[in-house]
Amino acid sequence: MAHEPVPAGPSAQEGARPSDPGIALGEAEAVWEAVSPAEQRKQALYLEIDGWEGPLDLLLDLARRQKVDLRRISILELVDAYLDYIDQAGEMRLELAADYLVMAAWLAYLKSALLLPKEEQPDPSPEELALRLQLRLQRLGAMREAAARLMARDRLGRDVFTRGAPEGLRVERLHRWQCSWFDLVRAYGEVKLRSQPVVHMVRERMVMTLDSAIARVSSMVGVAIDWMELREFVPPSQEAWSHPQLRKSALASSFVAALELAKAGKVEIVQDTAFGPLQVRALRA
Amino acid sequence: MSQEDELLRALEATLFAAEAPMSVEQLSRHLGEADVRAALRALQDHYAPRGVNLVERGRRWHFETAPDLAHLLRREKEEVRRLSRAATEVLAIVAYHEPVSRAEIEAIRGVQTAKGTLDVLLEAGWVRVAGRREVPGRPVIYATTAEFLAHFGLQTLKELPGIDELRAAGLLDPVDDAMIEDALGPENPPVAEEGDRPATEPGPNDDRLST
Amino acid sequence: MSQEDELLRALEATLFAAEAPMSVEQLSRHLGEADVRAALRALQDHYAPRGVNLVERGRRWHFETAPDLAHLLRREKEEVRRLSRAATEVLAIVAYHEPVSRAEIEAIRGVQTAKGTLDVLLEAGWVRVAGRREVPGRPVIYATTAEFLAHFGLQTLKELPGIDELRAAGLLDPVDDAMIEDALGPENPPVAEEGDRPATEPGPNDDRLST
Repeated sequence: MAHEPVPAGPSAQEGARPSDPGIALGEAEAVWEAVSPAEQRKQALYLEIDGWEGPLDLLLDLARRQKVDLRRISILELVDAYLDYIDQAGEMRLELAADYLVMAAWLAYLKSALLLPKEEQPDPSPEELALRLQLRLQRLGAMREAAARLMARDRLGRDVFTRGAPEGLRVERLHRWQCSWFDLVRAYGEVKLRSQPVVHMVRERMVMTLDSAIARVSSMVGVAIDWMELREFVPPSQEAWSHPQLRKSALASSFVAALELAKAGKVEIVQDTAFGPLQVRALRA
Repeated sequence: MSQEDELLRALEATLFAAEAPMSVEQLSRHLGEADVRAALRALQDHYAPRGVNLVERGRRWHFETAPDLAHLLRREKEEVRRLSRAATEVLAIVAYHEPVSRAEIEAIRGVQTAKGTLDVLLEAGWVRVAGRREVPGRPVIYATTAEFLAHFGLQTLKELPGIDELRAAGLLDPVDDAMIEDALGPENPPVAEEGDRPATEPGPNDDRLST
Repeated sequence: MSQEDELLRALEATLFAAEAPMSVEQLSRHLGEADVRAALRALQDHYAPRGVNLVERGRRWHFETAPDLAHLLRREKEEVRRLSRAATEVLAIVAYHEPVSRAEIEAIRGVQTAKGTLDVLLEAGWVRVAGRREVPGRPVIYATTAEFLAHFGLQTLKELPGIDELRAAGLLDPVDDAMIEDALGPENPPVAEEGDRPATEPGPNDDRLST
């Protein structure tokens, strides 16, 4: 991991200055919140265990670079130290504790794997795990460092400023309204229509009632000797009866009348083909 | 860079970032008790021919857009917009009944008319305030304008179709039996009188259904 | 005054008055379709040594105070809201790896990223949703915004500190187990079944631990 100090711009804040250029995490911490370096050290997990004295992340960093032999680290003490840390971390960032847990767990796992005889080593191999952890830490370290450098840049609203009182550019929208003559006139028609008192009138329709149809059909069937086609019951098309609407009504009523009479056992109805002429005659006892 | 230049830069940045005009005293205090008067003048000279000027107003200094470029701050953009249905109705009522008050428009429309609707017509230049009616409350009355006539290609308001013509054009037809019979269709031989009836526009009726 | 000078003045006034950074297209439209590119460069050169600079951020231009004058201008009262450590990490990951999904962010961080962390960055206007990745599950992917570039004084993402070195070192490559196996090399021949195993990152397991 490259541990070049964060290039503190001429305007970098006191908080943004790396407190400990040796530790990537420390750098990221520095911009985290306005905490003094001393407070930060208190927050970091500082290990005093057999084989290692210093912050956990530094241990990891060194282990990664094989500057320290993990086999010499006491896992038991590491875990104890971690638990102590969590205990007193009461009001500290849970997030930070979680990160340490990840690191400690990895260290412990790595070490236990390394301690196993070669043939009993789990799959993936400890070497692979170590490499993975190393890559991961490298990537994360790079991002933490990048974040620190990003935060230390000359930032708008902190180090550089835009104009305090810009006049502002206004685009005034002018509407050119459109409406056609037809729309105008139709709108008036609609208003008029809406505001007219509404009168509902049921118009007298030209119909032949069922009663008159029954009377007419039964009397006509009574005098007929042979089959009569349904249409023959409709009154002849002259004068009032010439109106097509009335003729339609008469035909329909005659049909219903024929059905009523058939139901009463007074007539019989025959239809030879579908949609063919309907024939009616009186039912002779 | 010389020290004067540095003061100039500091002044420039301070005035640029300031949210309100600043007095000489404020500037001086802000810049470590420097004597800013000469620098202010120098800065003012530098900006004089530019698009932004440094100006002193009531003993306070600030940057502002050069007066001859003020038009850049406000740009006009024209948009063609169709009159809303409500506005069209109000316009029609003003045209047929002018001069009318808002209360009268509402009475004719049968619905309340939003203030904005009349404003749109006033903005469009088609309706004007034609004084007040001399009744209690002295309501404002509205009438159409010459622009209205021009837009709709009318010489006078008398050219607007009368109620009878509207009815003849089917614009006042309620949905009626004749329509239904028409719709019932072709098996029905056309009745003699039907041919005489002017073609009814299905349009308006459709609209009525949709309102 | 020459026409170019006039365009320069107009540009200067427009950019001074603008409340937000403006793109070349916006400026051109505002100034009657003028070609503003050359004028922008000229203006930038003119302002380079001054207390106020013209800068380009994510293809948008604005004036801001010179960075070396920050000590004069820093306002104690309204400090830039501090980001949590998690948020700064996530922001850096999005910027250096964009576009990235949340799962990818978590794979790099090794811990679960609280929903709120991304929300803070979205709310700050520094990160935006940049669509979905066309892989199973169609995860949402995130990228930075023009405001991000403006805030951190970057013309483009290429100016992110150290990005070239990080890329050269392979630290910005997608997380990939094959790489690890490559690195482990011939001394450690990959176990047969390992090749068939879907790439499991140590990350997700850690996540479970850390929650």
